[in-house]
Amino acid sequence: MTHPYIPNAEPGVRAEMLAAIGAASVEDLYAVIPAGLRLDRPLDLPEPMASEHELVAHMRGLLARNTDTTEVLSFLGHGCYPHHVPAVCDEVNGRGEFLTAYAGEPYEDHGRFQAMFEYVSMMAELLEMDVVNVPTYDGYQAAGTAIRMAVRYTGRSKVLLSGAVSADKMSKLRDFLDHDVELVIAPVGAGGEIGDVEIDETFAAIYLETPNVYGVVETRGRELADLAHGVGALLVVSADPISLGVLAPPAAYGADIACGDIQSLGMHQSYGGGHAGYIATRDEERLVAEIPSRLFGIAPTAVPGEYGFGDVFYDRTSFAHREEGKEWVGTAAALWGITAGVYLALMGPEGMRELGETVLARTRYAMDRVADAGARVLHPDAVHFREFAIEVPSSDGLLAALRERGIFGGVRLDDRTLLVCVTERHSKDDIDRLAAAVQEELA
Amino acid sequence: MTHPYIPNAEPGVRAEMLAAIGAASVEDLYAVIPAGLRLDRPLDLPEPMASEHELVAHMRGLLARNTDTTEVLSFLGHGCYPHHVPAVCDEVNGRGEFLTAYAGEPYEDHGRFQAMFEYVSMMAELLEMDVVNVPTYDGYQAAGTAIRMAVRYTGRSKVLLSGAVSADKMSKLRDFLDHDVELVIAPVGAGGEIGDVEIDETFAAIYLETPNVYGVVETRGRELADLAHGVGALLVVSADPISLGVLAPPAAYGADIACGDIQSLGMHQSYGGGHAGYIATRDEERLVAEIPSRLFGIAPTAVPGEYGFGDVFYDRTSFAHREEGKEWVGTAAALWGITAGVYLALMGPEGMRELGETVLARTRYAMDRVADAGARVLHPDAVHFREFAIEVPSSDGLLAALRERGIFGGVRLDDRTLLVCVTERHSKDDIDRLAAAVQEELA
Amino acid sequence: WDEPIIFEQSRPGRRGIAVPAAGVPAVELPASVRRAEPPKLPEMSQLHVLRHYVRLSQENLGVDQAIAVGQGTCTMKYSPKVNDRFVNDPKVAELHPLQPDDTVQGVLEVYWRLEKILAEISGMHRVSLQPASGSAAIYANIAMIRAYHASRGEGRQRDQVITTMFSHPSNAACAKTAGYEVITLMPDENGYPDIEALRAAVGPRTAALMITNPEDTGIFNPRIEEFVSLVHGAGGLACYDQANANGILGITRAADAGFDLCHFNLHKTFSTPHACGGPAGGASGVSERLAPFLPGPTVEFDGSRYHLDADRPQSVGKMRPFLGVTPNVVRAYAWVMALGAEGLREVAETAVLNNNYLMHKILSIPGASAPWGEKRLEQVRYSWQGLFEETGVHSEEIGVRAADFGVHYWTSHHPYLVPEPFTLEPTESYSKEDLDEYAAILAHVADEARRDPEHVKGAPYNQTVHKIDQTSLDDPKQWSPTWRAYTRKHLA
Amino acid sequence: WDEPIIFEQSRPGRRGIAVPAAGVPAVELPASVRRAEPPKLPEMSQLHVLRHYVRLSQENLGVDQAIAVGQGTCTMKYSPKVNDRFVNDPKVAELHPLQPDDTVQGVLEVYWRLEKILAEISGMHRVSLQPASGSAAIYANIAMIRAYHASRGEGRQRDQVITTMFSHPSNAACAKTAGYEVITLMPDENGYPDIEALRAAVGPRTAALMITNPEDTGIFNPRIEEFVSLVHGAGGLACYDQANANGILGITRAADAGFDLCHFNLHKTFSTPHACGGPAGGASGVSERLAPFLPGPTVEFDGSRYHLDADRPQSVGKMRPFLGVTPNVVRAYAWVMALGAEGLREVAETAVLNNNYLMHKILSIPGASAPWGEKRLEQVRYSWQGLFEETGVHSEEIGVRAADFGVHYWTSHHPYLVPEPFTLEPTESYSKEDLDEYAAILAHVADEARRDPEHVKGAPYNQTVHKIDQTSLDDPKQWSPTWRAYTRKHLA
Repeated sequence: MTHPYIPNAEPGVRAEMLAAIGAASVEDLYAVIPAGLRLDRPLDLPEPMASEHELVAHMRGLLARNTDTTEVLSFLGHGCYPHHVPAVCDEVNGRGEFLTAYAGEPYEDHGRFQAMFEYVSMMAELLEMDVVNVPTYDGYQAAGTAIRMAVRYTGRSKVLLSGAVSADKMSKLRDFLDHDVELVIAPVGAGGEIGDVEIDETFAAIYLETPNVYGVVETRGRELADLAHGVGALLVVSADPISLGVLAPPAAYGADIACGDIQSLGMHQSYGGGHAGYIATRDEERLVAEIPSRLFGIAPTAVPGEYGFGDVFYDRTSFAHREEGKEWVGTAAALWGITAGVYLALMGPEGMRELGETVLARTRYAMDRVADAGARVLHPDAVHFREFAIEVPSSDGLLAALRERGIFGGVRLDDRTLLVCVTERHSKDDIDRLAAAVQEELA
Repeated sequence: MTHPYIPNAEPGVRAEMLAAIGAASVEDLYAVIPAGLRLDRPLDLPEPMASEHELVAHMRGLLARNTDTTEVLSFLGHGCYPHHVPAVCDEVNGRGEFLTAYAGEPYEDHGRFQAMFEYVSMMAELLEMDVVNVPTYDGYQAAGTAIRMAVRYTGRSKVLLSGAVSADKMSKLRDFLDHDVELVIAPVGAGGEIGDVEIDETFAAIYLETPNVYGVVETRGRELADLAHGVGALLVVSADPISLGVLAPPAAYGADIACGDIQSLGMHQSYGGGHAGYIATRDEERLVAEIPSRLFGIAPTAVPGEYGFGDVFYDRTSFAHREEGKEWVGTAAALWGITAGVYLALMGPEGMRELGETVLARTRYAMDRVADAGARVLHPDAVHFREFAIEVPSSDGLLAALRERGIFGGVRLDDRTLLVCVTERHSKDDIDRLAAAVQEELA
Repeated sequence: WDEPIIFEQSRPGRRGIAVPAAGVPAVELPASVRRAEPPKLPEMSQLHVLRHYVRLSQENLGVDQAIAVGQGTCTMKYSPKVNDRFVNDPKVAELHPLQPDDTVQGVLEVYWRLEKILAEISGMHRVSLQPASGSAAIYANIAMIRAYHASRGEGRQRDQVITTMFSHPSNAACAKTAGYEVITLMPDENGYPDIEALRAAVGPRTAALMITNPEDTGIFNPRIEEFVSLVHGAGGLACYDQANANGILGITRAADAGFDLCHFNLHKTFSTPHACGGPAGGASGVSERLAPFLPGPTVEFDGSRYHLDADRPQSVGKMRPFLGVTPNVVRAYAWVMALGAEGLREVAETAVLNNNYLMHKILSIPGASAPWGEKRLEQVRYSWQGLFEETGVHSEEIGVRAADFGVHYWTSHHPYLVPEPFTLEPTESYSKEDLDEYAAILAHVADEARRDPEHVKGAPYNQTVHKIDQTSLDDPKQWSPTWRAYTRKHLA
Repeated sequence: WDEPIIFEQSRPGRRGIAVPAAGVPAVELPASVRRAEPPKLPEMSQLHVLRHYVRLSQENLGVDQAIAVGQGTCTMKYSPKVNDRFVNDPKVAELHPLQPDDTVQGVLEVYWRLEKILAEISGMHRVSLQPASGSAAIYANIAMIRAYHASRGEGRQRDQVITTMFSHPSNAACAKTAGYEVITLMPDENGYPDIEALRAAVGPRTAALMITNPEDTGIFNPRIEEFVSLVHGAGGLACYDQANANGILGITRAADAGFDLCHFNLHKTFSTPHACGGPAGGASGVSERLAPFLPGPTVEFDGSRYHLDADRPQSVGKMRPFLGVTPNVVRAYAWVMALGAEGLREVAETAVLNNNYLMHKILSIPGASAPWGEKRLEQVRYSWQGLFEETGVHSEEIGVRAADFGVHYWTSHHPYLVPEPFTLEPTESYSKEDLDEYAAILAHVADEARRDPEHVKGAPYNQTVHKIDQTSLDDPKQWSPTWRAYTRKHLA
């Protein structure tokens, strides 16, 4: 049988084509590969599923061994968040025209250019910055690149990093930066915010996250911006855009570069498959020049009033100049950018504000209820958005006990510390259920 | 908040529009409805779900109380069949352009006309008949209408019906026909096929099903066609199109009208939501004149070589002539027609043949295994396609026992008879599992 | 796209999908039932089948892309995408209709709840969700009417059904199919169904009045209660075609005007997608005295558990296989739950406001009119008679030319009582800006008709195909309702 | 569609979706962190947001609609729809990446199995599926190379990476980002990377050779083993860019030529959809000696249970959040399982046959050439130099004009070593008829260029927009990478 994915595997057409090119067999076409390099046996792979039904049955059998977060009550966050994904987001990113397109020109792929331009434009409004990149891989990469941008911009090689960053992200930043950037880690203050810091003219930037790894909203952004600017350094702030309906955007307190992950804006958790990173700056040529990603801009066409699109300042990129470009650019996470655009257009300013208020309020409610239940809530006086840390006698013990009750209680930070995540998907009842379970387990 | 589904509920725009039409309020527009008919209270409906997330949570909660057939091993059929639904079928019928369109003209809705034309054309090849309708609701309606067509065509009002028809379908046929058509029920023969029948010149038609309600393939089609034609009556045959890769189409043994349900061709079970009916005839004007449904035909356009589409013989319909048309036509199940077309195009002649062979073989295998397990298989010598009946000490008892083992064992026909359905989705292992369970339960 | 007919893309040996091999001994078929020749289906790879249909879909206009206010009487509203999610879930899609009741409690509860909701909206005692569509619900209602009269021994005597010209043709056609003689009331000079004609028609032979209100013109009949009384007075039943109830949700109810039966279309008022013409969904509502005749089974709730009740001796029986068009029942339920009582009223009010606003814009186009004045609820049947007299361009031609600008309208059912008709119904889904754009397009085309009528008559210019020559479609020697017929007649 | 920018469709007060109200006491934010002004996001109803994006999608060309053989180096193949089903299932979509291992046994098994499969296909010892894309996998490979040399105390000494001009730019760019000096080998007169240049470049400073084979020209370097030996001889590592392995699946393997590292792109060879440019998926394969440096965690199997192993002291650490781009890992696995060893080989052979067939057709067009002869595997970098010399029409202009006929091609990466380049890669997904049609379109445009070059230069004529004036895009005073910048600079 001719495989449904390979139309020209049909023997008749294969013979016709070979005849047309004057080859006796496909083997002839491989003559260029030396015999010594030729694999002389079939690949040793599992037996294929001969029919679509059998493939479906096989995959269903495998995946049935997962318990997903709609089947339990999950308070897991720590970089991947269970916000509600509007059905329209799934509808748009499921359309084959977007899902299976790639890198066409602004003519036959006008739709992609416009959708992406609109995504960066909506992010720009949320961030109050004029320049936003076509998404990079994720918030980790965005942070790494934002810091490198500051390093290149200032010509300095020391960076002060907030210590309130997840261990995994720190691992990525070390790998990405360590070989030529000196990372100085700022301690976490008692209140959960970044502690006191000192920098001098050798520093390229201060890097801050808000809400930080403990869910604490940093309140000293303006002070840090002034501190950085005072020594000619930049303030780089990583912020989850979903918080910006209620929280001030980094630009409002003086940040020079904003960055972060957009998974919250309409992407499913997908076992870590929904990430994409944004980088934003003001419209200053020297700063824009340091962005490695593509930038899509609006441009006039031969017809007055018509909007065309194209690459802004393409010369920055490795596509244009290989190793002479800024870092590198390649396929990253464009479809998640389009999706985040759909999300922001659905939400509008009011939706973003209400969502922020709901998350703030429920986070605080959860902190109070869990504290009442006997867990020690860390940084209780700080403003929290979506996450908070608690101290318990045994992280593993409590998590295991909660799991017995159908609850993923949080992410283990260490033997005694857990991180609990609350979004608009967690109803008051859900939170009460967690608190009641914690109370019984800790009693 | 302005409801997301109602853009002009926004108070500002509402006021603007009222001003434009010179109305003080929407109430003014209802002035035509007498006060006595006005509802003077809000409707007493459940509290709505204020947000999409809450709606999703509510619906998920409700639907979680269903156990679906991917969670158990189901041998249920009896008019709704668990064939594999190719992903491409879902993809096509999920596209908004088809899903949310309705009844446009052959210009801006060219795609729908062509897709529907192709569906009827593929059915025509499968059925070896030149005329196939745009789908009616389901196989019940198709049978009722096919019989009425014969009645109108012959001007007679007696019909001989095979007794091997499901009780539900018989109920529909009685309701639809009884008031002016005399239904004579032919007994089921010992072998499971239609028994000996006699008709005369007062009969409009013989109505036969194959495979019939017991899964038995009727082998005397030619004989019945000759019998009917001998007295100037028609042979009407209901056949599941999915069987026609291996079974002879009704036209091949002389049927004048074919009809049936197309749920097998790419529709999910959907708790009975995947049905659509087909009616096919030869291209004889007098017969075509009796079809109530729309017929889509190909037609030339102003540009040579271009294919346009349009309604064939529209004058037949109730759209054209109200009660003077043939029965009625309205919205039925068009999208399932398009989907069945996708299914047939994916399968091709070879796929249909292989599928038929697999179903035939596995049905026979299941009959043998279940017989070995101690159940009495009815009509063991007949050719079966997809279903067979078994006799057991207690239908309810065996079904309940199988359910404990995660098996929906079959459809209860009466206290001691069950109907078992086997498709290409049932692997040999699945069948062995059923047989082993039956054996243990009957032991 | 210049997409060929699918058969033209076939190449022997290709396949779109693979099928499981039997894996058990094959069965030899007797020659009498064995297919002799393989069917001439297309042979294509999977991508090519997909591509073909994706391209065709792009040559089609749905609510998801278009300003679909032109399909009057059809209530082309937004079908929320989230509701599709529910029905694509295996918890709906993979349910067999004959599963034990206790394995389908969720879906039974949805049926039960939607029945209660529709009963409250209509004021009716019970509602069956079995009918497959609006017309099927009309037929179910006729069947119940027939069964009711038969149960009272008046089955033979009452052999007439009265309907009105601006009620959907299926009222007349279903009644006829069910064996009734049909009497059709014409509109009076004000556009209302003629009450004197009703008085003349009604009598001991009257089985029922089947009437739409507001009618397809968008005109609400203020004397509807009187119509119902007249029929009741003669021993007939009154049946309300509420296929389109979009303008009166929460405003007025079938029961309050005295109706014995009514029906809704889930795919109109209740937002389930129109799907190129189905699968649809109907709901038949009945008063207490008609309840015994409802199609079976019904969904009952004993306070803790839902179950199917098929033991209903007076029932008309099955209208279709199984319980109903479940996916659309689920969608309709979810739609109501997203709106609630207040939301439904907002739907109705906005639909009526949108319609009156659009009417205001349309009537400002020279050559357009709305016979019988401007009191309309959710839709209007307009006329281009003025424009036609001036330019010789027919309404159908205006519509085809409008398609060049990405919109569409429907004229009306036959016969064209309103000359050169077009019927618009903007529903609640469209924005003021959409309505402005739509009206501007019609104004532009009307203007074109005046300046260059031949140009309009030559349309379309901007569609997949050009002007279609319809003559062959009614000629038995030429018509080609399938490719098989076409190749035989035209390519042989 | 003439679809406005989304901001132009906004009207204050409208909403696309509703959000749950808090239902618990509100939190007052201190002024220092409270947003002062609401963001100027669009305000639209749900249907209008959907409609906007549906229309934009229809202005885009995906594999699902087009003959996408023109995006050479990108392996634009069919992404089976059934695989999307798996990843849209809550059993994948609703998994949190930090769930306990025993609640994600299914997905861990998929990772584990795909690792084994890719290890067999490449001959490598282990494979990491963490990298987010091909370039990210290149970067991961560089990071491992760096860690390897550092572990041997040669980190500072080995500060050069050698690559070739026809390897993807990310090899050079990632190496540079990782702190390496980059040496690029140019092709020799036969189109092969110059082995003499390699001899000259290699030495004690050599950290690695990063090389594609066949290169982006489709030319397989037959002396690849010698290249690897030369680098090994100098103590360097050899790293194989197999972003596009489509022509050699089951034919030849990275390990067999002696490579220490390699990478695959799941979205090229392994069929995951390109998604307008990601999410993508990368896989880094390494030999045993590099295995300790793999990004963590890895998926391990103890015979009964899968678990994550993060305790890997020499690991380069995290390349991205969590384990990998899971949906694409699932899709790639399902794709391989639908094909098996024999199927994969059929993929490779058909891709190569299709390419050679297409080359045969393209080279028959006057003005088209394929520098360095006709020995190609899965793709060819062609040149319109002949046509340009004759007509003055550039390759880019030919491509834009071809778009008017519904196809697209990509020229090549900069710099244009092949003059007036275009790069075609037909993969295994297209039919002979597709290839014939594609070649016919290019032949038609080439002919047009000859007959009426200005017409070709004026293209497009049949697209959403007309010829774009690119000048503003490189001018800081005018460029408008967002609507915010545009309104400030051009609409103020």
